[in-house]
Amino acid sequence: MATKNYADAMLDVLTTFMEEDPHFAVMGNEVLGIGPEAGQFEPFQQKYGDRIHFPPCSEAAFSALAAGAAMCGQRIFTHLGLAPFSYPAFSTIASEIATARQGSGGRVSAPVTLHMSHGLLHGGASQHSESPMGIYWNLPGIEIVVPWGPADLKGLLRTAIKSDNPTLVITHAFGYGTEGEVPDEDYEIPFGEAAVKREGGDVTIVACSMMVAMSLEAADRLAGEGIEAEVIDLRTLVPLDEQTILESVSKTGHLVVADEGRLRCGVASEIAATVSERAFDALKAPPARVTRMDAPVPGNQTQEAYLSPSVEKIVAAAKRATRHAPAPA
Amino acid sequence: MATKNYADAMLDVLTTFMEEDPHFAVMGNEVLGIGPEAGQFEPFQQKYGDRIHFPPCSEAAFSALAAGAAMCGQRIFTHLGLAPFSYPAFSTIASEIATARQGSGGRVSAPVTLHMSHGLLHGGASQHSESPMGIYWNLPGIEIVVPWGPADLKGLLRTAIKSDNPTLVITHAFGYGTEGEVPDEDYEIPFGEAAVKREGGDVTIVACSMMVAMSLEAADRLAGEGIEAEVIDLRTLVPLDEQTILESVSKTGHLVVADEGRLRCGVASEIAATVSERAFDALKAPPARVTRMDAPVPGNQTQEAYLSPSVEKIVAAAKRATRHAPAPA
Amino acid sequence: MNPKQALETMLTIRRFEEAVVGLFGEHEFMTHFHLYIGQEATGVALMEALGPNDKIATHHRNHGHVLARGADPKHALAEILGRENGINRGASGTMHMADTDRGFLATSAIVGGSISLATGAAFALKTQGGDAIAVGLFGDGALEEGVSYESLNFAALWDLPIVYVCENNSEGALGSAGGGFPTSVSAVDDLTDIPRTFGIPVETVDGRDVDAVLDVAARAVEQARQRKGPFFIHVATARYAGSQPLWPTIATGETDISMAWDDSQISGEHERWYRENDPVLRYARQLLAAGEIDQDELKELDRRVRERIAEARQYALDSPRPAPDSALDHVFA
Amino acid sequence: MNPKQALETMLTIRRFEEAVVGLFGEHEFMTHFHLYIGQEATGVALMEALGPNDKIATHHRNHGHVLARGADPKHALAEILGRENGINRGASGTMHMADTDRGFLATSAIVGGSISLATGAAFALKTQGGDAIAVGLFGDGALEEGVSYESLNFAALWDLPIVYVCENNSEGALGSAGGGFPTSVSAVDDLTDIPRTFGIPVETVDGRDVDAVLDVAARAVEQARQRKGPFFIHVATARYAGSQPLWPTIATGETDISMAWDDSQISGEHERWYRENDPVLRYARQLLAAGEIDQDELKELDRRVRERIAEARQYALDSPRPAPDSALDHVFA
Ligand SMILES: Cc1ncc(C[n+]2csc(CCOP(=O)(O)OP(=O)(O)O)c2C)c(N)n1
Ligand SMILES: Cc1ncc(C[n+]2csc(CCOP(=O)(O)OP(=O)(O)O)c2C)c(N)n1
Ligand SMILES: [Mg+2]
Ligand SMILES: [Mg+2]
Repeated sequence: MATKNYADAMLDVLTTFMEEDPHFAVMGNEVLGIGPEAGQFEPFQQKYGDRIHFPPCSEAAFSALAAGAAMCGQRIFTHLGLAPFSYPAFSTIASEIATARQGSGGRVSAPVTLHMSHGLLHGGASQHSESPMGIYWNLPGIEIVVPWGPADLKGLLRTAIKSDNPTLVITHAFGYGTEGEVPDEDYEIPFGEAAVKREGGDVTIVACSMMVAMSLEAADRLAGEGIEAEVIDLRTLVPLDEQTILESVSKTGHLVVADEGRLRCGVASEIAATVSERAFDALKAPPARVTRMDAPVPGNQTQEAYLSPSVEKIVAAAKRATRHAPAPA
Repeated sequence: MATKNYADAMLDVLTTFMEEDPHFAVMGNEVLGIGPEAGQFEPFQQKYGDRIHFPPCSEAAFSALAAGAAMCGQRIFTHLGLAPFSYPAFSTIASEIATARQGSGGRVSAPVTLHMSHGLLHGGASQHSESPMGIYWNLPGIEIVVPWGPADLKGLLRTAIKSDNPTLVITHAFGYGTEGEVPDEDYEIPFGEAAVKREGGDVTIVACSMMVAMSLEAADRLAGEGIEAEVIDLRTLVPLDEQTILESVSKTGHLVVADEGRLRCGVASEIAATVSERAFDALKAPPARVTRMDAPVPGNQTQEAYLSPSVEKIVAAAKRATRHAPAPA
Repeated sequence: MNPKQALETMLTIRRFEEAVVGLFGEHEFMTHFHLYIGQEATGVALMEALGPNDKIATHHRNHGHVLARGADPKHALAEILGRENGINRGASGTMHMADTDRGFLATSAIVGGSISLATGAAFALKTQGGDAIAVGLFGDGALEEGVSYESLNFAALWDLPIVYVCENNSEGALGSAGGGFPTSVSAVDDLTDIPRTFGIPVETVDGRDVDAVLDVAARAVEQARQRKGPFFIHVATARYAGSQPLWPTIATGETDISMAWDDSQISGEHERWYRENDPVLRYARQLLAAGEIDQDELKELDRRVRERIAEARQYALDSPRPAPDSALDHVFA
Repeated sequence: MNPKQALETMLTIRRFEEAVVGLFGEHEFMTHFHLYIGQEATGVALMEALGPNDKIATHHRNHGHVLARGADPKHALAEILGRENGINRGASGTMHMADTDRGFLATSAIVGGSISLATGAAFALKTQGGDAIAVGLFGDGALEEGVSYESLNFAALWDLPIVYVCENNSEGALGSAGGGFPTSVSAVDDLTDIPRTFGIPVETVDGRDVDAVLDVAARAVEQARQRKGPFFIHVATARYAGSQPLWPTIATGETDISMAWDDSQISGEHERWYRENDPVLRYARQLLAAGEIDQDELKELDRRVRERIAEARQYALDSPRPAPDSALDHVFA
C-alpha cells in the first residue's frame, strides 16, 4: 500500500498493460489533465513513447479509429479530454461503438476504452463543465465506470481495459490529484458491484464520482444531528448494482441521490425511478434528487456554486426525507 | 376543419411562415420523410424553391449554420432527418445551441427550430431507430416538442418556430401519414400544457408522440376490464407540465409512463422520478415504466417487436399497478 | 483473375439484387435498402485484389461487397429477411451485413462510419505487424461528413496501410433536391482533390471496367501492403436508374444476358444503360469478343446463377426467424 | 487607419493581457485562459477593415478581438473576473466574451465552433440583403475538426459573404506531445490547400505586420461585401513563448516599450521575440522610423494605456458579482 493520486493509479494500470501487451496503445492529449498532475505523464511517455499517440483535434475520427482498432483486437486506452469534447464523437459512440455487437448478431465487437473527464470547473463554463453520465447511460451497449478514489479507479480501470465490451470511464476533472491508499499490485474490481462506503440505518445516499466524497461529508454532518446515513458508491452505472441499492433502501426507507449531472433524465432520476419502482413499499418518504440545476453553467463561480450540488444540499435533502410525515392513510 | 396528415399540417405551418416572413427558410433533405407523404413536398418546393435549401450530408455544420443564422435573426426550419443523423451535430446542439443564451448573460440567442424523426422502423436497425428524447432532455436551454396528431403538431410547430428559444421538434418517422381533423386557420398551442387525451380515475398513463396512440388503445382495453385510465399527452418535455401530471396522479394514485425511448435515463424515468418526488403520498403503487428495452435495436422485426413498448405491455403495467397490494403498515 | 469467374460473381450480385427487390415487393422485409446494381465491377475487382487477412469496413450499399468477397447468397438473403441463419443471425438486415469470417470489420449505415472505422483497422494492422491491410468502402456522399476529412488526416499523418475506395455513383443521380435518393453535394469539383490535399495518392477509375478497377486496386493494395501509406481510389460509375428514386426498383428490367450478343432488342429509355453502362453486359461482351467465353457457356453460366439465387431465395424463405428474446443476447459480451 | 491609434489599440491589448495574467496569479479568477499576445496586429488590422454591421464569431483566444473591435477594457476585465457589469454580465468569463453591441455573434471555446457559427451568420446576412458580411475567427487547430471542412463546403456551395480568418500560431509551439498547449497536427503541409480545395480564394499573410494584414483583410472584406463569395485569410504568427505551456505566462516579461528605440537591453533567450516577432515593438519601430510618432509621444501613449488598464483593473475588482440565483435568468428567453 502506498499513498497515490488518480494520476498514479492510472499510470499503474496503463504501465501494466504496456508491459503485458506489446500492442497496447494510449491515445489522447492531456491524458492526465491540465493540472499539476499533468507532469506525471512525462516519464511514462519517455518509456512508452512509440505506443503513445497524440491525435489531432478530431474526436469523431479518433474515437472511431480506436473502435476500428478494437474491432481488430487491439486495445487502446483513448482519452477524449473533457466530456464536452466527446460530443463531436457522439455519433461514433452512439451509432458505431454502442451498437457494433448487437447489430451484428454478436459477431463484431468494439472493446475500446474511452476515458473522459467530467465536472464543474470553478468557472469553466458550459463548454468545459459537462457531467454527461445521464446522456451516455441512455445508450445501451457501453459499460460505464464512474469511479471515486484512486484505489477504486485502479481496479476498475484494469477491468475496463480487459473488458470485451466498449467501456466509458468517466472521472472527475478535479480528481487527478485526489490521494488515497492504493495497493501496489494489480487487481480488478468487478463491474456491477456498488460499494457501501459508509453504513447507516436512517437514510440511503446514492452517489458516484466526486459526489461520493460530498455524500460522505454530508453523512458526517448528519451523524452530528443523529441521522445515520448509508453512502453507496455506484462505481459502475452499467452494469448497475440494483441489489445493493434496494437492500439499503429497504433497511433505511429513505433515499437521496446525489449527482453532479443535471436533473432531467440524469443519474439521479434513474436511481429514484428504479427504487420507486422496485422498492416502493420500503420507501417511507419521497426519493430526493440532489443534482446540478437544469441550466447551462455560466462561466462564473458565483452562479456556478448556486447551480451545483453541495454538502449542504445533500444534508438538507436527507433531513427533509427523514422528517417526512406520511399522509394519514 | 379538414382531415389532414402530419405532412399537410407541417406544410400549413411552413407555408404561413414563408408568406409572413420574406427571410424564413427551410433547410433539410427528405423533410417529409421517405414514405408516400414525401411527394407532398413537391408543390411547396415549386412555390418557395429559392428559400428551400438541400444541404450536403453535414449535420454538424448545417445545424450550426442554422444556429448562426438564427443568431442574426433569421428563422430557419431545419430538418436533420432521422434522429441518429442528429448525433454528428450533437456538439453543435449541446455546446453551442443549448448554451448560447445563458453563456452570454442573455445577450446571444439562437432561436433555431430543429426537426428530426424518431422511432422504431420495423427492422430499420439501431442506426435508424433512435428515440433520443431522454438524451436531449438532459440538455437544458432547448425547448423540446414531442407532438402526436396533426392538429397538435400544427399548433405546436407554429409556436416552436415563433419561439425565441432553440426548439427541438421530434416527430415519429411513421407519423407523417397519420390523419386527423385539423383546423384550417393558423393557431399556436402554448408550450408546457399537457393534454388530457382521455379522462379516467383509476390509473394515469403519461405518454408522448406515438405512445399516446398506443396508450389510448390500451385505455380502451382496460376499460373493458373495468379499469378507467387517464391518458396524458405531454406534448412538450421542455417546458414540462408537472401540474397536470401531479393532479391526475393525486386523483388516480397510479402511474404508468409509456415511452418509445430506452429505460435508463429516459423520459419514463424522469416522469416516474418527478412523480415519486412530488406526489409520493398520492401514489398507491409503484410507478411503472413501459419503454423500449435497453438494447441497441437489431435490424430484425421479430427482435424489434420484443424490445418495443406495446399496447399489451401498457395494459399489463396498468393492471399490475392498480392491483398492487400495499405492504401492511 | 479468372474472367469467367469474375463474370459469374458479377452476375450473381445482379441476380441477387433482382431477387432482393422481388422479396421487398412481396413484403418479405420492410426496411429501406440499397442496390449494388451498376457497381458490380468495382466490388468484384476490388475483392480480387485483396488477400484473406485484409479487413474491410463498408456501408449501406454493401450487398455486392459481401457477395464479391465470397459470402454465400443464401446466407446473405436469409440475413436480409432477418432469419436465424443469416450472416449475422438475422440481426443486421440489409444495411449492416458484417461477414467477419471474410474480414468484414463492421458495416455502418451512418454516412462517414465506414471510412472512419476502416482507418482504425489500418491503425491496428500496422501496430500488429504483418502485411494485412484495411479497406474502407464508402460513397461520394461520405466526403460531405467532417469525420471523413479527419480520417484521411489520420491515415496520412500516421502512414496507415489503408485503401480508401470511394464509389462515386452521382452521375445521373436525382438527389434530394430532385426528389430522389440523396447524392453528392460538394463544392469540390474533382473529389480527388480531397485526398490529394492530405498528400494521399489518388486515382480515378471507370467503375464499369473490371480490368481497370483491378489494375488500380492491385497497385493500391500493394502499396499499403508494403507499408508505404494510404491510397485513395475514386471509382466513377453511372448511377443505376433503379437507384435514382428514394426506394430502389429494377428500372431497367431483369437483366437479359442475351443483350450481350443480340443487339436487336436494345432500345428505348435505357438503351445507353444496356449498351454502355451495365458493367455485367459490358464484361460479357468483352469476354465474348475476346473469345474467353461463347454464347452457350454464357447462357449456361446465367442458368447456373439463376438457379443458385432461386435456391438461395427459397433457403432464405424457409429459414427460421430468431427467437424474439434473442434481441438481448448480444448487447454485451 | 490611424497608425497611432492602431498602435495604441495593440498596446492596449498587450497591457490588458499582462493584467489578466496578474489577476490570475492573484487568484482573482481560476479558469483556464488564453492570451492574444503576439497576435495583436491581426485583431487590430482586421477590425479596422470591418464595418459596423458586420458579424463576428470568435473562439477561446478572443480578448484581442473584443478589444480591437472597441470594447472597453474595464468591461472586458470585469467579465473575466465574473462581475455583474462585464460584457456578458459576468456569465461568459474569459473564453466566451460575446459583445453583441459590437457585432459579436457568439464566442465558442469548442474548436470548430466559431467557423461553423460564422458560416450561418453569412447565410443570414446574404438572405437578408444589404452588404454586411460575416467573419469567422479561429486557430489552425480548428482545421482538424471535421465541422470546419463541412462549413467551408457550405460557404463555397452557397457563395456566402464570409471572411474566414485562421490565426496560425503554431510556429514555435510545443504541442501536446511536447507537454505544452495543444497545437496543429495536420498532414496538410500548407493549410491554404484546404480552402483552395473547396475553391475558396485564400492568402497567407505575416501576422506580425499590421499593414499587410490590413491590406489583405480590406480586399477580403470587399469581395464578401460585393457578394462575390467567401475568402480565407491564413495569418502566420510566431507563437508567443508565454502561450507555449498549458497555462499562459508573461514569459518575455512585461513589455518594455523603450525596446522600440533602445537596443541596448535586448538580449537573452527572447532576443528574437523582441527584435522580430513582437508585433507591438515592430509596429512602434516602424512608426518611429517613418516619423509618424516620436519617442516622447510613444512614452506618453504607453503611459496613457497603462493608466487605462490600471483603471480597468480597479474597476473590475470593485465591480459587484452577479446574484447567485441569476444563474437561472437566461436559460430561456
Ligand atoms: C450521418 C448520416 N446522415 C444522413 C444519412 C442518410 N443517408 C443515407 S444514404 C445517404 C446518401 C449517401 O450517399 P453516398 O455516400 O454517395 O452513398 P450511395 O448511396 O450513393 O452509394 C444519406 C444522406 C445517413 N445514413 N447518415
Ligand atoms: C472540440 C474540442 N476539442 C478539444 C478542445 C481542447 N482545446 C482547447 S484549445 C485547443 C487547441 C486549439 O488550437 P487552435 O485552434 O490553433 O487555437 P490556439 O489556441 O492555437 O489559438 C484544444 C485542442 C476543445 N476546446 N474543443
Ligand atoms: Mg453516392
Ligand atoms: Mg493555434
